[in-house]
Amino acid sequence: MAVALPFLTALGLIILVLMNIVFFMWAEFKIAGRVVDRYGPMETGRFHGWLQPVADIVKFLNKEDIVPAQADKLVFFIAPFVGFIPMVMCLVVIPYTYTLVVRNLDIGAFFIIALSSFTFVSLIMGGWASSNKYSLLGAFRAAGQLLSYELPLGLAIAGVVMLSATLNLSGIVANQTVWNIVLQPIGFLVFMVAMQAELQRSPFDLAVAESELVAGFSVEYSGMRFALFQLGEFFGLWALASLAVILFLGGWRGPFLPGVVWFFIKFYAIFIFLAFSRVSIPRVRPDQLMTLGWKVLLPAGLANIFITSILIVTVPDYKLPLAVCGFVILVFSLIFMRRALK
Amino acid sequence: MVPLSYYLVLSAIMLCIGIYGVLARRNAILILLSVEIMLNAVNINFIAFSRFVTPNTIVGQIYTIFAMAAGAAEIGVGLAIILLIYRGRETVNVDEVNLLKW
Amino acid sequence: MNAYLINYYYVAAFAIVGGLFGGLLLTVAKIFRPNKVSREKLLPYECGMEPFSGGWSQHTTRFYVFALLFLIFDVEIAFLYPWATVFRRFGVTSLVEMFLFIFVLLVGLIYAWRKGVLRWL
Amino acid sequence: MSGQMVAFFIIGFFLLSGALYIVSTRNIMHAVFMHLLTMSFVAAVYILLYAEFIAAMQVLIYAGAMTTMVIFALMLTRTQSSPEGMRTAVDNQQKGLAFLTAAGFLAILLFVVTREKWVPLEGVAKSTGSVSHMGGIIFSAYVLPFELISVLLLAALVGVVVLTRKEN
Repeated sequence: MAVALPFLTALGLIILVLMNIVFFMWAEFKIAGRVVDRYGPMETGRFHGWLQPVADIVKFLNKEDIVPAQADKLVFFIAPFVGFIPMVMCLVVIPYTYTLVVRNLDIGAFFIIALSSFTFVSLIMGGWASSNKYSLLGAFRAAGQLLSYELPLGLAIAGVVMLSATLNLSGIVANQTVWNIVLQPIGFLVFMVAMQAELQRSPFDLAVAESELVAGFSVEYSGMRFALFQLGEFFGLWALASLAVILFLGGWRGPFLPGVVWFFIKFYAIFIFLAFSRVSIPRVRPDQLMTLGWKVLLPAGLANIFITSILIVTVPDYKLPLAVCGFVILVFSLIFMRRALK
Repeated sequence: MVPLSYYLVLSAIMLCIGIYGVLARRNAILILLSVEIMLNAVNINFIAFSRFVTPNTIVGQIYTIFAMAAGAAEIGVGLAIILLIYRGRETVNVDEVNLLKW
Repeated sequence: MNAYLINYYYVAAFAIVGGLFGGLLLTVAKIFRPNKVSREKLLPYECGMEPFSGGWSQHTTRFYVFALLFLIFDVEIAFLYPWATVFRRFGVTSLVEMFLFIFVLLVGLIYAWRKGVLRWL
Repeated sequence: MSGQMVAFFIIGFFLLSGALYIVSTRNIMHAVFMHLLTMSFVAAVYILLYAEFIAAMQVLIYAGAMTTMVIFALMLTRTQSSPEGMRTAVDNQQKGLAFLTAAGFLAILLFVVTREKWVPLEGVAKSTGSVSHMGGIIFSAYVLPFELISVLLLAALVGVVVLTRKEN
């Protein structure tokens, strides 16, 4: 039993997350619909189209799976797995409450950052194996984007790690008497922007851009293989949104309600933010993408580390100055960002 | 518990695979990949010794971190040199780059 | 087994189950989906036109420079995490050490910036 | 056989077959993708050796970043990595000689490794390589190498920018 338990845990957790993902898909349709003043899906399943995601899954299931004749069959087959499996592994470290966590690894946050670096190789594998020059080009642009934004993500996490002096995610939550969003406003902003770019969601989906281009690296992918790529992205969304809650919003901390409820309230707040930003911000241009990543977010992340470390070391009661400093600099950097992205 | 000599044998085999690759390949990028294999064999050795010989000062782990950083610089410059050769001579095969050979 | 090894036993189990789960999805899809291949379907998709000049395209060196910048700052981040967990213990000294490190790398970033490799075309 | 032993043999098998594949395949892109998997299995070996931070670093730097960089470099060359160049040979003519050298070297190494009695210098392990333990050592005893690494990385970056710049 002890030998099989991890496997059962894994299966159970994957299925739970999948059920949530089905809900995400529906909620995203509905939010997007409401924001652009439409209904979203209404027909499938009578009540507000609640069966629409199920219909989508059925569609994925019985869609013909075409592998181009010239494709490298083996790499074509492996690529979605290389994107999917690391994201599943991320589920191990995420603590929902102090006790409700699969395993509490010492390197928690770094574990997720390290595993997410598999994603861009999986994109390149998919794009190259398709033997289609457009998918290769799309894969390159997507990989360039992902690796540009992984750095700000890591720097934002480093700011939080400095406050809590541990990489362990439960430890980070336990140290947050004040939510880190107050102490690390710059870090939070950097994290949220970099997270959307990492997940290739709409202001940053220019490498996929399904409405303009032919879907970037996944041109040749169809049916369930394509769905597996998507699933990897959704599991990544799960991991990174949970990470945002744990690092910046105090994890399961909150009055009255049990911890796990608080966790998911915050989690869905992040999700709704992502869904709103997806439909309300226009897609960035490639040059803006690189400018934002390398010339705004990376220096901002480094500046955040400078300020945080100097204040922690020199000022004994650093919390108030840190919050004030961070907020002031945030306002200035927002003004600068507007200028840089012109 | 796996004894130290097992790890050493593993890394020895890996190192020799790398040596074979370096000697038998003519594509410069594949040679670099073989060098990477050798480098990682060395790193496994460092960490195995750090675990079994000096477990409390973890010197081997620290050395591995520095070796990784140096490896990053190495492969970056190595690939840039290969790109430069390719731009001048339209090849990345080391046996065709024989300007300094007589 | 101690807690450390159990941790990574779980990680391995998640990797295996993730792989099997993906395989299961593909197998289930294989049962349901139609399979009518034709020559046109198996061609690379280039918006309905006949594909030309193979599935290969060359790229600018810009991608490579970005990858190298990423690698270098990745190393920096890997040093940043151990530093972030201990810098209080060493006080100002460790601040100077790390700032020097970051500063040297920032010089590189600024150099690349001035040379125009961070510009997108 | 204990669980660790089983894990070691499984990891070792995949690691060595991955390495063999890299040095023997004719398809460069396959070699690079296999590099990703091999480096991940090296990280698994590190985990067995209680060096979890190094393992994560291995995945981040070797598996993720380096593989991407090698692929980006490969895409700039149009030789054996492109479909039309796939037919030219990737090995030279001295394969037999290379094999002999590697085998001889392996024999020497195995002789040394199996003959030697390895004695622990510090007694039984008390600590594993936790992140803060490691940080404490790097930022007290190894500050100079740490700063030199930054200079090395700077040199690499400047070198690459100079080398890949277009002359115009």
